[in-house]
Amino acid sequence: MLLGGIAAGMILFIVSVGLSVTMGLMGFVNLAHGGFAMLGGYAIVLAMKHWGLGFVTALAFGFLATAAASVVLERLLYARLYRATELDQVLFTIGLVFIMIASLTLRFGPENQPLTLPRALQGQIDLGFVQYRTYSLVLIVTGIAIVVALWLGFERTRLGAQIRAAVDNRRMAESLGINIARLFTITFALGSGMAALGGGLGAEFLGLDPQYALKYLVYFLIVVAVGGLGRVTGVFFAALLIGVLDFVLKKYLPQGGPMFIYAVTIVLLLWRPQGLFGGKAA
Amino acid sequence: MTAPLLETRALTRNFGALLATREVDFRLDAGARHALIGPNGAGKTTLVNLLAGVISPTRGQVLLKGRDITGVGQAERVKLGIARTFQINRLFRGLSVLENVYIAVAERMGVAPSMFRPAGRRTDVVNESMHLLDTLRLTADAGRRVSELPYGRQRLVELAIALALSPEVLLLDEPAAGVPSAESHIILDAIDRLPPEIAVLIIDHDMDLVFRFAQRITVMVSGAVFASGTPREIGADPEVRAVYLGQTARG
Amino acid sequence: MSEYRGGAQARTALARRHRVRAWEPLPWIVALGFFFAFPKHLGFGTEVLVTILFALSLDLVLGYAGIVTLGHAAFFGVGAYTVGMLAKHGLWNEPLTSLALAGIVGAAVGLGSGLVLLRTRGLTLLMLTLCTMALLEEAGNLAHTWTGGFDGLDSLPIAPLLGRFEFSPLYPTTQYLYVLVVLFLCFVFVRTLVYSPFGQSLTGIRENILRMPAVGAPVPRRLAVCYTLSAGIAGIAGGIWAQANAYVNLGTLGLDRAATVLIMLALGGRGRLYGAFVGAIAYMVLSHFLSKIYPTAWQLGLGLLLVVIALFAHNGILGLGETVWRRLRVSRPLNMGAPQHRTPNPPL
Amino acid sequence: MIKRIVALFAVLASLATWAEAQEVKVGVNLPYTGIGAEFAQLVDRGMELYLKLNADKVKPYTIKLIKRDVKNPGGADAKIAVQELLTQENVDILAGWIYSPNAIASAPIVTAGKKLAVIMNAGTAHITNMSPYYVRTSFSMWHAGYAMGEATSKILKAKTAVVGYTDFPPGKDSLAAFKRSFEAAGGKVIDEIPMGGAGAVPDFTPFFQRAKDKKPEVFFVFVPAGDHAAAVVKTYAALGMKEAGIKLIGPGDITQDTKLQAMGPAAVGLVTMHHYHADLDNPENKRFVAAWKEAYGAAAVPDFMAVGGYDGMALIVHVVQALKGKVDAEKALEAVKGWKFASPRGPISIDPVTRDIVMNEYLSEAVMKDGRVFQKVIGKIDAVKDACKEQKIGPCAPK
Repeated sequence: MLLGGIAAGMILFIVSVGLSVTMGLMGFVNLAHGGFAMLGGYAIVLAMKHWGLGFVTALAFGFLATAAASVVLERLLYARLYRATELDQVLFTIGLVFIMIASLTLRFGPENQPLTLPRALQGQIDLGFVQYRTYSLVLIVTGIAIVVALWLGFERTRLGAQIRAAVDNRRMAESLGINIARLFTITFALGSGMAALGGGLGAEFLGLDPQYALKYLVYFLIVVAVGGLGRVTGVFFAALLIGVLDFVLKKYLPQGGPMFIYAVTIVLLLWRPQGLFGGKAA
Repeated sequence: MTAPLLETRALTRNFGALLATREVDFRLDAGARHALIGPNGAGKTTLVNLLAGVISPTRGQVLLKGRDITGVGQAERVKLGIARTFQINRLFRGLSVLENVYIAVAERMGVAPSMFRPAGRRTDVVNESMHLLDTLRLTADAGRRVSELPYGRQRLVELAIALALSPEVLLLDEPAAGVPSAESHIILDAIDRLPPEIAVLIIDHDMDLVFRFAQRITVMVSGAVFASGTPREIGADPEVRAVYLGQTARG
Repeated sequence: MSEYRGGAQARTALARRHRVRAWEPLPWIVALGFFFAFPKHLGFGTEVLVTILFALSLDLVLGYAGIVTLGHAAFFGVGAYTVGMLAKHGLWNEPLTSLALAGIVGAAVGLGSGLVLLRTRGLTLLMLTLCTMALLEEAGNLAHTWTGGFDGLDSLPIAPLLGRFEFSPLYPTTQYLYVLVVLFLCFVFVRTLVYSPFGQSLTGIRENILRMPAVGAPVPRRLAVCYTLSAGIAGIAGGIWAQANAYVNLGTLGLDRAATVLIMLALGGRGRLYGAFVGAIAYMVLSHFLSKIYPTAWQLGLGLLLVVIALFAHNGILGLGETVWRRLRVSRPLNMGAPQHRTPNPPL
Repeated sequence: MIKRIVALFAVLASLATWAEAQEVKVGVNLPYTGIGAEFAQLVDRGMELYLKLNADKVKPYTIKLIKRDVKNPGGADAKIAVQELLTQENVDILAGWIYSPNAIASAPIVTAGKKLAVIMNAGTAHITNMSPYYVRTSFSMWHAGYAMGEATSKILKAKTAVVGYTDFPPGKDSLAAFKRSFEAAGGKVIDEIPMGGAGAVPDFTPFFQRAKDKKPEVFFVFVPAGDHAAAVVKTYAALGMKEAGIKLIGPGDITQDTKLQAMGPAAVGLVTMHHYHADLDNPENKRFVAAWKEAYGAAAVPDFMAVGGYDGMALIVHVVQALKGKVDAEKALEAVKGWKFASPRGPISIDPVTRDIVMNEYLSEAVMKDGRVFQKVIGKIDAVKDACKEQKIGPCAPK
C-alpha cells in the first residue's frame, strides 16, 4: 500500500524539480521557491473559485501566471544576485517569502484557501484488487507524465541539452556560446511554473494558506539536497524515496513523528554529500 | 645516486573514462629549475594537484625524499615542504596583502592555533611577513586590500603566500597567466630571484620564460610524459617540435 | 605613498587593530543606562541581550569562518534544556555552575556535529545543520517525560544568583544585569579570539577556503574548533535564556529562532563583532514596535528590508556605515577597523 | 488666592482619578501574525463584537483593549507581551491566550503581576492550576473528550475505537480524556496514532490508512481546528472510511464552523461533541450569529473560538461593573466565581473551585440541509465541568 506515499512523492517532485534545476544551473539558493508554489496554488484555487475555471484550465493558468511573474522577478532582482554570496541569496529569498506571505495575508486573509476538486476526482476508485483514493492515482499518473515529459525535454531538446551542459560545466557552456542568462530565465520560469502546478495539485493534501511558503520549504529542500542539484531523475527518485519513506514510517511507526525523515536525510547526505544522483559540487 | 627530492612512480589518475595522467614517472631534484610543458589538457595541472595532494592518484606513488607520501593530505604536505601557487588566483581577497602573507607565515610557524594573543602582537610573524613582502617588492602595497591591486601584483601575492611557507619544493602553475605583458616582467624577475635551494617546478606556456628559467624540461602529452631533458635537448627534439612547439599558439 | 610608509602603516594597522577604540565602551554604557532609564522594559531588554549573545556566537562561525548554517538554534536549545532539565528535575539549580554546564554541553554537541557535518558545504551543509536541529527538536518532543514535550518545562526553580539575588519574573532586574555581565565576558572572549592568529586564520577560511589547505592549515579541525566554541557560547545564551525566563520549550530549538538570528546578523553586519549588537537591537526594536502598530506590516517591512539589504547593502547596517565613513575619509588606509568581510561581487 | 488654586487643583486631581477609574485597560495577547493569525482574528472579533453589542452594559466605564502580538506558540514572545502589558501599560485585566504553551509560560508572570487573567482559548486542562489568577472562558480538552467517550459508548453504542491525535499537549489531553471515559463505559481503544505536530498540516493519509486497517467502529480524531481539521475530513472521505463503516468522531475542532462549508458533503455524517457551533438553536446564538454576519460580512461565521472571546469579554464587563471600574485582582476573583451568563453556547458559569468554565456539551451530527452542511444536535449534556480537575488526574490535581 505505497500508493499514498508515491502520490505524496509526486507532489514533492513537481514542486522541487524546478528548484533543483535552477539551483544546479546558477548555484542560486532560492528559498522563495515554495513561495512560487504558493502563489501558483492561490492563482489556481482562486481562478476556480471566482472565475469558475475548470481544474485543468486553472492549472494551466496558474502555471502561466506564475511563470510570467517569476520572469519579472528574475530579470529585475534575482539577476543582480547571481554572483553574490550564498548568504545574500538566502536573505534575499527569505525576504521575498516574507513579502509574499504578508501580501497574501493582507489581500486574502490568513485562512486556508480550500481546493474543490472536480467531482470525478473525489472519492475512491476500484482497481479490481483494491479500492484506492482516486486523486492519489491521478497525481501518480500526472507525476509520471511530467517526469517523462521533462526527461524527454532534457534529453531530446536543444534547450535540455544546453541546460545539462550548463549544469555540468558552466564555463564550458558559456565558451560554447550558450547564453546562460537567457537559459536561466527560461528554466527559472519553467521551474516556477512547475512549482505553481505542484502548489495547485498538492493543495488537496497540503492545504494552501500564506504560511505554505515556509511550512513545506524544508521538505522541498530535503528532496533537492538528496536528489542532487540539477538532476531531474535524481529529484524524481529522491521525491519518491522521501514520500514513500515518510508515508511508511508514519503509518507503521507514528510515534517517531517526522524524526525519521530528518535522520534519513542526514545519513543520506553524509553518505553522498552531492545527493544520491548529483555529481557536481554543491 | 641519491634519492630525488620529489618523485612519482607510475602515477595515474582517471576521471571517469578520462585518463588525466597515465603512468607518470617524474623526478624533481633539490634546487632544480624544472619546467613542465605540454598542450592544453595534457594533464599538467592534474600532475601538480597530485603532487600537492589536492587529489589522490588512482594508481601509483608520490615520494618525498624517498618517503611514500601518496596518502598524505594537502595540508600535511605543506608541512613537509611542498608549496604551490594556482593558475587562477586563490587569494584572501578581502584582506590586506600583509594579512594574506601573515596567514601563511602563522601557519608555518605553528602560531595559527593560538587564540589569546592579538595577531598584531606576534612581531615574529609580522616581521617575517614584512621581510618577505620586501623581497618581493610588495612593501608599499602591504596595507592595501588584495582585491584593489592590479592583477600583476595580485600574482605576486599569490607567489608570496607560497614562499611564506618556506618550501623545499615550489610548484608554480602558470605564474604569469593572465598578467598583461607590460607587467609580466615583475613576475619573471621574482621567479629569477627565488632562493636557489628551493626546487621549483613551473608550468607555463610562455616558451621564453620556460627556456630562460629551466634547467630541465618535461613535456607531457595526453596525460603521459612525452619527453624529458635539458632545454637544449628538448628544443632540438624533432618529435617535441612536431607535437608541441610547432603548434604552440602562445609564446 | 613611499614604500617605507606603506609598509609601516600596514604594520601599525595590524599591530593596533585589536586595541580598544574610543567608542567601544559606548554600547555598555548605553546598556547600563537602559537599566536605569527604562526599568519597565527590562524584560524586553533582557531578551535583547540574550539575542545579542546568540547572534555573537553565530557571527563567529558565519561572519568570521564563513559557514552558513541554518541550525544554530540547536546549541541554544541544548543549552536551554541543560539548565531546564537540571532545575526541573531537582538535580541542580545553582545559576553559574549550570550556566557553565550549558556551555559545555552546547560545545560538546557542537564538536560532535561539527566533526561530522563541516566536511560538506553549500546547500548540503545548510540542510544537514537544519535537519540536525529538527532532529533534536523532534527528539525533545518525543522525550516529553524529560523535556516536557511541546509544553516545555515551566516555573523552573532557579536558585538566587550568588545565593542572594532572586530572579523576579515580573521585574527582571537581576536577570538583566546578570545577562549583561555574561554577555560582556563572552564578548571579550570572542573579541580576543577574532583578533588572534586563530581568528586571522578563520578569516582566511572565509575568504578562500580552497587556499587554506595549500598554506598547510588543517581546515576541518580549525572549523570544528570554531564551531565548538561558537556552539558553547550559543549554549550559554540558551542556558541564560532559560534561567532568565525560568522556562524552556521546544521553540528554543526551532527553525524560527535559527533563521531569525541569521537575519539579525545579516541586518547588523556579519564579521564585525558589533553587527550582532546592531542587528539584534534593530530587528527586535523594529519588530516590537512595528508589530504593535500593525502586525502584518512588520512582516512586509522585514521582507522589504531583507531584499534591500541583500541587493544593496551586503554587509548590513554596519557595512553601510563603514562605507559612508570610508567615503568621508578616503585617504585612510585599510584595516583600521575589524577584519573586513569579503567584498561583495558586483552585480552582473 | 492660594487657597483657591489649591482647591482648583484638588478638583482637577479628583476629576483625573475619576476619569482614570472610568477606563479599564485590558491587555490582550494573541498571535496576530503567523500560523495562529486566523485564530487570533476570531477571538479578537469575538471580544470586539461583545463590546459593540453591549455598549450600554459597559457604561459608565470604558474598556480599552491593548493588543499585543505573541506571534507563535513559543512561549517567549507571549511572556514578554504579558510582562510588558503589566509593567508598561499597567493593564487592569489580562486576556487572550490561543496556545497552551503561551499560557503555561505566562503563568509565573500572571501570578507575580496579580491581575485577573482571562484565558479565551488555550485548552490544556491543568493550565488553570498554574496561576490563581487564571480564569477560563473557553474550554478544557477534557470537556469534549470526556463527554465524547461516554457518549460514544452509550449513545453511539460503539465498542471499539481508534484514536488519532495531533502530537502536542491538547491532543494528548484529548486522547486521555476520551480513553478514560470510553473504557470506563465498557469500550476499548484499540490503537492510538500520533499524527504529526501542530505546526504544519501533515498529509493524513498514512495515519488514516493505519486506522482503517484496524477496522474500529469509530475513529476519534483530535486535531487543532483550522486547516488540520479541513484536511482530516478530506482524507476521511477520500479513503472511503465512511463506506468501510468507520464513523469519524471527535471534539468540535474537526467541524470548526469557519471550515465546515468548505468541507462540503464530505463532512456529512461526522459526529462531534462540543460546547458550541454556529447552528445551535437558542436566542442568544441567533442574535450572536446575525450580529457577526452583519459586522464581518455575510460569508463570515463565528465558531467556538469566537465565543471564547465573546464570553470572555462578557466576564470582563461583569467584573468591571461588579467592582465599579476599580479592578482589584482578589476582588475580581470573588466576582468571577459563580458568575452566570446566557452565552450563545447556552448557560455558562465559572466553577468557583477551579475557575474553569461550566457549560453544556452538545453531541451533533453533520447533515445536509438547504444545500449547506448543518450541525444537528442529537444529544446534550448539561453543566459539564472539567473532568480532569474533577477527578484530579495527573497535573490537574491541585498543587
